[in-house]
Amino acid sequence: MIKKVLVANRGEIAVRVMRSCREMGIISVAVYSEADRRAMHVRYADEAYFIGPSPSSESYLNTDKIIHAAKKSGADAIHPGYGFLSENAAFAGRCLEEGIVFIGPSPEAIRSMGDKITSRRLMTEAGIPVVPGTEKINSEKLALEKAREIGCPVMVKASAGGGGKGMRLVKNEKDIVGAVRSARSEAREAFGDDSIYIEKYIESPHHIEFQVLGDQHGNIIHLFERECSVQRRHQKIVEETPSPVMTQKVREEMGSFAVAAARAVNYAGAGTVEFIVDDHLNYYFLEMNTRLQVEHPITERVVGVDLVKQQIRIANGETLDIRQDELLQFGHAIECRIYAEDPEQNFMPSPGVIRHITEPLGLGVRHDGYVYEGYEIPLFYDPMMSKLIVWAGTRKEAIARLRRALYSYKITGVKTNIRFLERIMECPDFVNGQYNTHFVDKNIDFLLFPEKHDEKIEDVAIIAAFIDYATKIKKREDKIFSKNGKSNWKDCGRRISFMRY
Amino acid sequence: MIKKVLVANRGEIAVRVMRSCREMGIISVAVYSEADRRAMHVRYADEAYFIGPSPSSESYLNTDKIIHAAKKSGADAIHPGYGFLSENAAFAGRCLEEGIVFIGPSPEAIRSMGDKITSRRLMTEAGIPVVPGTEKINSEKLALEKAREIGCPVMVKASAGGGGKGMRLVKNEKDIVGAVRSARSEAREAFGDDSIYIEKYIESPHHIEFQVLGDQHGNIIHLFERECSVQRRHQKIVEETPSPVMTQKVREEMGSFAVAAARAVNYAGAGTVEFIVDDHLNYYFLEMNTRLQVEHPITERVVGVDLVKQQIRIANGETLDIRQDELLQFGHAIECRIYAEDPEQNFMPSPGVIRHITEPLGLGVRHDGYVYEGYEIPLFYDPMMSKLIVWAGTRKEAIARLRRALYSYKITGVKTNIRFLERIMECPDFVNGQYNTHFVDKNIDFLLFPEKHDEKIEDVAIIAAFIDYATKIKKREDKIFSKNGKSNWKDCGRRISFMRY
Amino acid sequence: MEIKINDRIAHVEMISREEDRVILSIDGRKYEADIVMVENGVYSLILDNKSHNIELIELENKKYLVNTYSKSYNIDIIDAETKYLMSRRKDDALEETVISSPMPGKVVKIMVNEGDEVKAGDTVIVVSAMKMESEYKVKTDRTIKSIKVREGQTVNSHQPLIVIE
Amino acid sequence: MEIKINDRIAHVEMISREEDRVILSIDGRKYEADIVMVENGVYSLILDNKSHNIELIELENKKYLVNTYSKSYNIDIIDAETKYLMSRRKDDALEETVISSPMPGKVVKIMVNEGDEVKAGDTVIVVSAMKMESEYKVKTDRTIKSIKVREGQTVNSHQPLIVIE
Repeated sequence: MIKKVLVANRGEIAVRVMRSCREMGIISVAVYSEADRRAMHVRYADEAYFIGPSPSSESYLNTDKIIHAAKKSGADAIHPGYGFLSENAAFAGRCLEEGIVFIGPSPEAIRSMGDKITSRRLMTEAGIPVVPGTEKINSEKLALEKAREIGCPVMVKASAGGGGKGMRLVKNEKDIVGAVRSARSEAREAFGDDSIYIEKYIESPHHIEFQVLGDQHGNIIHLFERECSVQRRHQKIVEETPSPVMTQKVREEMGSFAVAAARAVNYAGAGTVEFIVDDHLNYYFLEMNTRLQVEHPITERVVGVDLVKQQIRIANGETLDIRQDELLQFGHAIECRIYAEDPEQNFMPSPGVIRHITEPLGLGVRHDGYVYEGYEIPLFYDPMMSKLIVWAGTRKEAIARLRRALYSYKITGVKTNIRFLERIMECPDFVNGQYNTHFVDKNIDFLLFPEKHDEKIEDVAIIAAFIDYATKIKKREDKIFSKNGKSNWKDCGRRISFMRY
Repeated sequence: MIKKVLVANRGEIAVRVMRSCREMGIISVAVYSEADRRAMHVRYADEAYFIGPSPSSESYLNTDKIIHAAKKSGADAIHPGYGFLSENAAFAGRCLEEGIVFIGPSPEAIRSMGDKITSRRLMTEAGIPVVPGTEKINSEKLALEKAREIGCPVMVKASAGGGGKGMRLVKNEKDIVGAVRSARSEAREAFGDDSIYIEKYIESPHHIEFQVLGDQHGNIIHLFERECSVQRRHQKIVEETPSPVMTQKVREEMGSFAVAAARAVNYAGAGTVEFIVDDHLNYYFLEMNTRLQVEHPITERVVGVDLVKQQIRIANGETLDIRQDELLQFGHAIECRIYAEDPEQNFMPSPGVIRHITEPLGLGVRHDGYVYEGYEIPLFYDPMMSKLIVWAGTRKEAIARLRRALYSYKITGVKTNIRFLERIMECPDFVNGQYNTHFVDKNIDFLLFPEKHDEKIEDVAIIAAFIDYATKIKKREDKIFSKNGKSNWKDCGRRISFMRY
Repeated sequence: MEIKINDRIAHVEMISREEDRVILSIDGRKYEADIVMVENGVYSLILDNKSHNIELIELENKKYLVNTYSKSYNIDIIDAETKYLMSRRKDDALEETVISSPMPGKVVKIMVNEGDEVKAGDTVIVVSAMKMESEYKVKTDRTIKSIKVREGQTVNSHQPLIVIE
Repeated sequence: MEIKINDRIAHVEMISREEDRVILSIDGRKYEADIVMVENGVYSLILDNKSHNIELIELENKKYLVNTYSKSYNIDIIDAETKYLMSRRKDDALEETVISSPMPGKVVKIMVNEGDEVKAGDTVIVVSAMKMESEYKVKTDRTIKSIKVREGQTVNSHQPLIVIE
């Protein structure tokens, strides 16, 4: 039985994991870098171990230091959170060797799913649909043949590629040869390797993922989908469940495939099977994340399951205590991620000291954060400060609730994307559930330039600043007064107070 | 359609009502007394109207001032919250006369249920079990007869009574005449009226209540029970749903009676039917609260319904959009009330300025509060600061979660009952679900004196105080130093920082 | 130096301090701690790799209310200055006593007049706050020296209400 | 007195102030407001019975960042002293320019040397913060006067990185 868990992470996820540990009576151990002495996970944990300088490579990514802290603290298990070492097969293997439970799947499962080509092959073998595409191609003739087979539009991609180099979108068959030729030439130039491959181009892609849980005894279930298509620069910012485009039939199909995907790698733990889905609900396996996702709370809320506790129970060797047919989606949940960033400056991160926070509270609101007043967000890590998760009986009510929560959520000292998120909740495409991964780009003008010039509100701002200034001036004057023993401010105050009735 | 709601209340409930208004796109109007200019409900509302001096009688209970504010603001409805004017039939009637929607039941329903004798008669007529008892009795012979009929133990109570005067518990029939005699004499002395009545004494009473909703078209449903037996001085402090003693059969019976009770007064709105229940699940109607209860959130959480929105919809004349057979209790919810009070000083209220708050967050936690850092809790009103509501799949997990939430809930500046609540969650009688309204008295030693003397923790406290003191002394010295231009503190700091690796 | 915590007097010595790292001894036990103020009045203390959060409220100079997770403590710093003042004050002790309320409230009733002689257990004043009335009694036979407030008056916590001798 | 809000200059006069009740005029419009500081830097303002919450961050003396519900404003108080200073400063303006980063970060690359002549649009320095790199460019043809930082160095927000002329 796991009695003490070292959380090899920081920020909101470290705190979130420790909360579940506390509920289970498990002692939590934090590790922290130089920059994180004051971080909330260090304060929240039962124990805390310093592991090195601020850059992640010298602390949170340093396997030796983390294993050393685990040994020193007597932790019998390590929870990796998300990011950092969470999908590092070597680290998972190292834990095994050291006799420490890694709260996650086996190194083999991580390795198989971590490699695009292996996972694609495994999925194809398991009968799970993947994005139609080819292996490496070196002939224009073969390319044309394959493109016909797949059907346009297709993407021509450089095998060695990256950063959009050697990539061509082909909408008509007749353009395929020219595209292959120029892609190869560009790839040769850029990477010294002109092999390319062809993949079906999904025009209006949705990013929809399924949560799965598998135990060590071969039981695997899925906990339905999450719609994660609201992204900027491939970074999810709003997620919801159920997906507004999903049907019950497709949900069941995709759920079965998600379970099959996990089964193909003997998956034990919590994982997420990501699909790319087009407007006609054709879906293709994209990848599997072999860890907890940032957006796991919306599933927790709608399904009523604590995923971290499930992870720990599974790591303990326990049998899953939930059956697939017991699960249901109850109501609707939306999460949005609060970043320290400036949407008006191309989402540039805005680190700094948190001056003041007003957290949204009340019915249907969950808030998973880690910053506090006086805390300085370090430069070294992700600028996400918190996640706001709301639940309501219906999607419409959930959107209204999220707007209400965002309205009363204030963080000063750093710039945030809170207003940007509010605009998403007001955006007709989102409200109508008609969006895909192009949502942010398509609606960027709506999302970024909401305000009409409102002189009345400007005047309100002016009044506040003016009064603050005037009060300071007055205080300075009073100080001089009172030194001369001539202040009659108090008497005056009393008189006025009296006059109010 | 209601477009603007004046909330005739303060504190957490005012803010809670306004939150639902905001989600519905309804403008909220706050009213405030002299003491409440800085209160959260004034800050949260869209509009705010000053209504008078701090004592409730001159502000929140002053019908004229509230009606005047409603007229001036153009509010088309008034939500009374709980307490204050919420069960004042005359106020509800006045709203009607003024053409303002009162968000609550009719004046007649309030009046009928507000009067013990009327409501008892109405319930008896409707076939709802009430605590067996008598009308006024003036003869010892009749008293003996009736006591035999009801069966001991019984309570002899003075008709004009109050404060325990003229009250006698009779365990054996043979003591009845003596008890009646002395009760009458005491009643004559105290109230100048020696009439008494006899009621069955419920030995181990549970306080269990049912939430009901009725619309203006005769549809009435119940939303299951709340167990409210954890009380001190007849003040509920912890509530949970489902009740740990309830069975499905009794739940259905009591639910039907609750609906019948509401139907007996043509109830429209949200209301609560309170029952007294003995250890054998015999239950008796106690009273009906014709308003929202403090503890309504646990029902909201388990049933998934926003009760304030339902109140507003009903007041709008809409038909209930929930059918009885659609409702289910999903998981388990517990609420506890956070008071500014000192449990070790007989729960004496502890008003003052809030210095620092750390709110509990995360999975399954709802926090409905209204105080903030720098806020001074006024002397004039209830010392309840907030309500902490947790949900989990099971009762056991909910208790663990509440302990976790209370653990990280910190309020300084005033004394609070947080540690006391934690002890309740650790108390075997509560954990086993074996408690009734005697719980606090029975377990007071356990609840109040938890700590062993722990010198190690004392030393930790000493270190913190000592370092704070030493830092201040050092700063004072540095100031003197730096005035002489001799400080080399910074260089020293740098050197040490460097040496840490 | 001495630090009073509730009824215990602890002897405390700073052995070394380098930034957040302090070494000190309390009643002969040596502690090596890492302590930082993380929020206004809130310290994070790591001691033997255990993480503690401690909240400090300075009631007055050198007097603290200290909240650890499980308990509140009243702590007095007894440095040389305090000791000196304490020794001087000894003579004045017990000469007169002040009745005050631990919390702000409103004076409901004053049961005595100046010059009255009261018996042990007699209630001298009733103060209400937040829906609750508290009666303040004398513990021994005393004489009412002066009454500092009037009925209906709002009073602060620890404000002198009645002086007895 | 004048108050600059973004690009607008507003004329503000206090007409009266009694405790929290103020009457003032802004560009000739008269406002009667009830304003109190409820939290450190947070004001509650009731104006024509509308409730506003305004957060103020004093960036430097007489310069505020003001957050209303919907928008952030930069506000400068232009009192007599400021005016005087502004008039004196005018002559010095535009003589040299400092490139700085609006947020703290790490210098990734410096693309120029002191004395270099750079063209409009040229990148002179790259700074990274929180997983993102930002390139800083010159807007017109300029000469690099001095380089204040080195590659790999951690820099604060608004710290001068490169001075151009």
